[in-house]
Amino acid sequence: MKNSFVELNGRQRAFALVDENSGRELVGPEYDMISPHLEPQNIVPESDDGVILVKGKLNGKDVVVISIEGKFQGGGIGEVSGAKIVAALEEALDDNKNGKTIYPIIILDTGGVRLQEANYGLLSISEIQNAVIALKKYVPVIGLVPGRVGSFGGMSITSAVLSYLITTQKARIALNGPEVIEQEAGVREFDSSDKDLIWDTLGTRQRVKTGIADELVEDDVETIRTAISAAIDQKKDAHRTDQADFYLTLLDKIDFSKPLTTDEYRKIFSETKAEKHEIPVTVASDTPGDKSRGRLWFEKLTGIKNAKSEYPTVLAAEVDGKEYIAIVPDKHNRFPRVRNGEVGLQEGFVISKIVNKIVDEDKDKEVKRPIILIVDVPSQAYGYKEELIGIHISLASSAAAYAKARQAGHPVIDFIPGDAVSGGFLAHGLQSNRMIALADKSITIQAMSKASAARITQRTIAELEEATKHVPAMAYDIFNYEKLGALYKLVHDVSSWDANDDAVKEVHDLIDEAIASTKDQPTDLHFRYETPIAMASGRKATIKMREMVDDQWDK
Amino acid sequence: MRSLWLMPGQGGQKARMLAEVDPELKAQVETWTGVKLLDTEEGYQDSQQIQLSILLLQVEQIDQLQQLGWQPDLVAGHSLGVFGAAYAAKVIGKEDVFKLVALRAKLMQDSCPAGYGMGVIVGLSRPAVKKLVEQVHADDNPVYLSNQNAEMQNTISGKITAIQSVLELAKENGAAKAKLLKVPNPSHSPLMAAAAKKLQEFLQTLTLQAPECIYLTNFNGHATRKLQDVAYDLGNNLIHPVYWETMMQVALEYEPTVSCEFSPGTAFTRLLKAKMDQLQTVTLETMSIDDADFLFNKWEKK
Amino acid sequence: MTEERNWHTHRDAKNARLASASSLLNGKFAKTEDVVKVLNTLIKPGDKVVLEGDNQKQASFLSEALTKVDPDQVHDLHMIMSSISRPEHLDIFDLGIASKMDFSFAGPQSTRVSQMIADGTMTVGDIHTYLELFGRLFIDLIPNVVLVAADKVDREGNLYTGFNTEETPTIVEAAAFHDGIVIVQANEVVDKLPRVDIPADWVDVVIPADKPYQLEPLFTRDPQAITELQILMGMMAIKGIYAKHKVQTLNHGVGFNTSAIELLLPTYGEQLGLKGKICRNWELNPTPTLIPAIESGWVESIHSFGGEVGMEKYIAARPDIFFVGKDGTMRSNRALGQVAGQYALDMFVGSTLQIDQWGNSSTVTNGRLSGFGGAPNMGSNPTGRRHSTPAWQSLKPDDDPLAKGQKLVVQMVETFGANKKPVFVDHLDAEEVRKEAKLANVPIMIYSEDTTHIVTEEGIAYLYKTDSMEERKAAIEAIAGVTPVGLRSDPKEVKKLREAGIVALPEDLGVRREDAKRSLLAAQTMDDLVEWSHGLYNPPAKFRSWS
Amino acid sequence: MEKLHFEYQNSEPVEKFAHVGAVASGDLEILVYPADGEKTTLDITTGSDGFGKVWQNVLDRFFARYPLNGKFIVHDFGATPGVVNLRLTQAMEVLKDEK
Repeated sequence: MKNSFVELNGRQRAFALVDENSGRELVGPEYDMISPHLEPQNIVPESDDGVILVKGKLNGKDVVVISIEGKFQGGGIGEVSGAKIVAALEEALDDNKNGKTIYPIIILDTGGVRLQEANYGLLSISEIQNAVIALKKYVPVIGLVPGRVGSFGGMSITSAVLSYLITTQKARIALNGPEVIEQEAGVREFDSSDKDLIWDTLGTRQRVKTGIADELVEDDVETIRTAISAAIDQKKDAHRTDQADFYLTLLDKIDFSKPLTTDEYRKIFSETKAEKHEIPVTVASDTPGDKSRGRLWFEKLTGIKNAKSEYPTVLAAEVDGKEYIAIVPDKHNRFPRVRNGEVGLQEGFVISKIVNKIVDEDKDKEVKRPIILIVDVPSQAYGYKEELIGIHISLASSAAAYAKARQAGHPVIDFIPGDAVSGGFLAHGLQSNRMIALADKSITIQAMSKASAARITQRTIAELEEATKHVPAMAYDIFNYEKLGALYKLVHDVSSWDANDDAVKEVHDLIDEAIASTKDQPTDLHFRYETPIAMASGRKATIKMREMVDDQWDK
Repeated sequence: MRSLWLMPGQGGQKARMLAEVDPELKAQVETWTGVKLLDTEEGYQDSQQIQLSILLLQVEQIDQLQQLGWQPDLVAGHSLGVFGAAYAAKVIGKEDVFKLVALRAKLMQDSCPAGYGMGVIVGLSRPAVKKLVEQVHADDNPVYLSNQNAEMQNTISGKITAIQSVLELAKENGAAKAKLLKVPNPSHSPLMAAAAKKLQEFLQTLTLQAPECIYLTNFNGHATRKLQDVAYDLGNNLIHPVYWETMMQVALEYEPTVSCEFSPGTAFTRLLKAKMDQLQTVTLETMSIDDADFLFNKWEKK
Repeated sequence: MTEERNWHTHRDAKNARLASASSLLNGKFAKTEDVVKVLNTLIKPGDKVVLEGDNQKQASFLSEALTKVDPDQVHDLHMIMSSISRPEHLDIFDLGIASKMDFSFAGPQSTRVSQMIADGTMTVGDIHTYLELFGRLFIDLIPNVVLVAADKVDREGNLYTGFNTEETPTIVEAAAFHDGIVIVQANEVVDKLPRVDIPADWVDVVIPADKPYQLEPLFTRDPQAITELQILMGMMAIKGIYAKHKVQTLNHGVGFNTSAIELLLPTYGEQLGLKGKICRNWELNPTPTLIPAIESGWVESIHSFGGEVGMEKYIAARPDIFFVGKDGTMRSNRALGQVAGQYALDMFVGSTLQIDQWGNSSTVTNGRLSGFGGAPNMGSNPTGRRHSTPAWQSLKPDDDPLAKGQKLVVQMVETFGANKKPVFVDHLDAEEVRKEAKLANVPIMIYSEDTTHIVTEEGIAYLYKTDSMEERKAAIEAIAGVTPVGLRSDPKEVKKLREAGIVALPEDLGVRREDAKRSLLAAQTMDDLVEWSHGLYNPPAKFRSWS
Repeated sequence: MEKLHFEYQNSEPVEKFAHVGAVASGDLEILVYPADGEKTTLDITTGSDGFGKVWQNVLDRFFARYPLNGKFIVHDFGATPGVVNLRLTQAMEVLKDEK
């Protein structure tokens, strides 16, 4: 008889993966490290905040299992749970750097960002991705998506940066949940009540055939242990974020104005062979592009008038030894879901190629080129085809490229004159080591639109707005965002739509200052915990959790 | 496909909810009723504004769906919602229904003595609430058991002092929630008899047709195809409890496969889905008519 | 000398009716499109009509047609139905076609039934148990017309009812041998039947149906929905009742509590070494959750009241266990099943919506007159029975030389049901319903005197061991949680009852609550059941799991 | 959400930490520590408002049968009284096992 893994709760799952009596839980429930952000929103917390860390052995090898409890708040990542994961991964990284091999295993049963702590969730998830990417230089980082919840949202982007993804047929993997797509793009785009359609599209039986997960195993504890063990032993790596040419080739073949069934897509996928794509640099032109804050500032900062690119939504050019990258709207784009500047299928792959090329070119240089991200992303693209193909791989590709660039020593600096929302922000912005933002009321910075967030958390928009008043992490404006402590600078005398000469000069100076500030500094994302605001209030719970994991790591 | 159309009553109104309503229809309603529809927060302090605006929303949605060829097999309206339900069942014409509701709202406003209202009790069964109401009710301090919204959610109507006594008792007896509602009338109780009488008189002057589908009555929670039952419901639901829970039980016994909740709100769909998860649901509050049409077509094929 | 009495008026009347319909008939066969005309002609005002509404199978083509007959011609029918299942079963009352009803079960239509009784649209003869109703078809409710459903019919009119035979032969027999008219809707007309379930000789009219009769999978429970509380109760029941009394022959009611037990037999039961010692012979619908126990060798035989959608192939492949014809399909029979259920079993285990302070239980709640079907047959002690099985004997008082044993009748309930409503109440809603519907009897499903055990998440009350009503009440209070009834429980009294073995908590039984986990279920999903059945079980669409 | 606090005088001291359950829909988690002082204390955070009386009843009944003297922290996500009692008695079992 099978011994179901899926039936187990998060803690049981973590202990089920390690050899009998070898497991030790870190920062367990007895510490009652609840999220400080839930009770103020009238939500019942959990003593482990939905993440369980167990150090132990798997077939004799040292492992740390990070298990997300899907039953608590849909497995959403908040500040405390996120910090717990990041801390464990960074401890494992240190061990591996010091020659103590330990293999991280992540059990993903998660809806992604915990919407009640949205901006913390986004920060944490980018920090998790950063740590995973750093770890992969030493050990494979194995992911397991056992199911019921599956893997959604920002954590699906994380799933794409993992070395190898094992799953059962009880799971679904997607960036945007069906309800969110229905809310954002309408029921005709994706009918969230049509279970056949949803499982055919997002279910793992489809996903392993189309490169989104690597191995489908039976829901049985021993089978899963064996599969993970084999993946570790054989150092399996799907290189999922290194497939830009393959996906750009595949995307060239698909007509986005026509329907596409899951079967048809499987066929296209299996027949596609990667062709090399060159990404030409952005040039000046005579015709103005569609207006956006991102385009405005790209053109002003680079001096390129009416900037025009082969891939019209991605502007990228090197000026004065700095690479500027922006994602912009394109009213007539052949991908209908990115026409307002959303980050879609093509954008992430294109950016990853641009950034990887820079890293490659500077590989042997002492001083690495700074990369400046101009951030104005209203969201990721919400669409059926986006999910079918796996938009999260695209977003993961650019996030991974930025992270690798930073880790290689490139200053990666955000300049935020526009919106910074959700998966768009994870793909283009959150892997930076310094963020400069304009103190402009027009900026929205969040994980999900209010309508969708209300639907998913089963609150009214009025209730949601009430919650944002008390909890900075829930807020939608840059002023509250500043309270989290992640910003390098909030610029008060420049406004988003007014890029006058003085303003441009000021921003240039700030960027240079930010670049200089990275000199001889760690290439990780710790800056965010170390600002005065972060230490005094914004990341207090994060810092506390990091200390506790550190205390308990070696015992 | 067997469809159940649900028409909510007051409560979900909000400013600018008429923003996308056909201006011609709106103007026509204003002409018929002599009431200028403000569609503002201040406007919705007024019962006539609320009732006519909600009806307008529902009538437009009904017209649009019916023009696309969709007809209900069952209709159910909650309180004010009965008028939309009767209109959807082709019992009453468009002009008449607006005039009738304008009068109803006015009568309710006029019959609004200070110190009367409604309360809601969650977590006690209807017989349990009934016992508490009987303990408190007196001729000079009247309170009645009114709407049955769900099995464990009932309202009471009457004098505020009496309502408050019942709410206190309810809390002592383990109610999860017991609070006063922001309603200025003791609706759905015998205290509305005078208003109901005048409404009834006006109804006599209208030409009504037998319903073309099954109509679920507020006043006793029955399914009917008889004109007299519908007419009675339109004229008298003010003096009777709305037996919503019973209406929904009965509706489900007709084995609908699809429900469609008209604006405003989505609460009834949630309650219904909890009873029968196989039901396919549409909520026009969150979906366009085109979306509804798309889904109906898809479900009809199955 | 008086004129000699005509002793065959019924036969004459039947012949006259059939003659008047002759233009619509070709032999026994009528055309699908003539169904309303046939009914209009053959049914007369005031007739006693059995319309086949079973638990699962519905003569839906005929019931829909019956709503379309002319109420001026056909009215005041006295309907006799074991189950009121479809809206049109009641529409005929709204339309004035029928006026009186004798029935057993009305679960799917219970609100409208209550309303129709209250407003006089329907008068009720009686609310019967299945056996009473079947019995009275041969005593004083002899039908004039019966409307039944068959899977297949051959050219002569022989019927194949196969897997879903249920009560069709019983109904047909009551009419066929007392000059009633037997009208059959058939899914399919064939040259050769797999087997004959009902001979053509008993059948008067056959009408091919426009679509197959409605069939509901009523006894399928998705293991995914079984909770830890149900598992705990199942563990207690297995150890504290099944094993303690060495129960061999039994029936399970429909519900997640008993599904949990079925899925615990191959795991927890096995751990306790009970295989072969308990639960060998069953009267039971073919519930999919029993598949793991069957496959693990727990079950010797199962006789079934009816079929269950999706179980056809599995059953055909297990003729040692089920009652299967030479053709390979099961034959179900509700009447014989109920006889067995009432008379031949050691134990009945069921569930209910309310239990009162004395231990009476009912599923009738305010506004819903559901009736009970077979539970009162199986959940009652047949006092005439004299049986020697260990379970029966174990309930025999030791102090009386003439004492006899008793059937185990077990109610399993959580102390609070859906909506956090208490299951244990001082007075059943049924008492109120009796007044409103002016019924002769309070609609109690299982009487206190027949109830030998109650299991809740708190523990087991061994009611058969109590000496007085006071003690019985105290035993119920001890396991009734924080319901109004349970709150009266006195801790000192509980201690005494535990010492006397009248009440057992999990620790008294050696059941660890920590072990009550879903991983203890032999199957946790529908897919697991399919796997246990070696792919032979084919779950109906509404139970399809996407994961 | 509602926060409830209860105190009891109980006789059987809790000697170590125990944890059962999860904050899942219809479920709860219970953390039990040795008592801080003389009294047994319970701090309950519950997602279902208005059930204070029911909690009192469940706890009265539980402690009458199992008079554990400890410090209890409860995070409840809408569990029925039956599930609450299951988790309380499971915590009791875990504590007794370890003795």
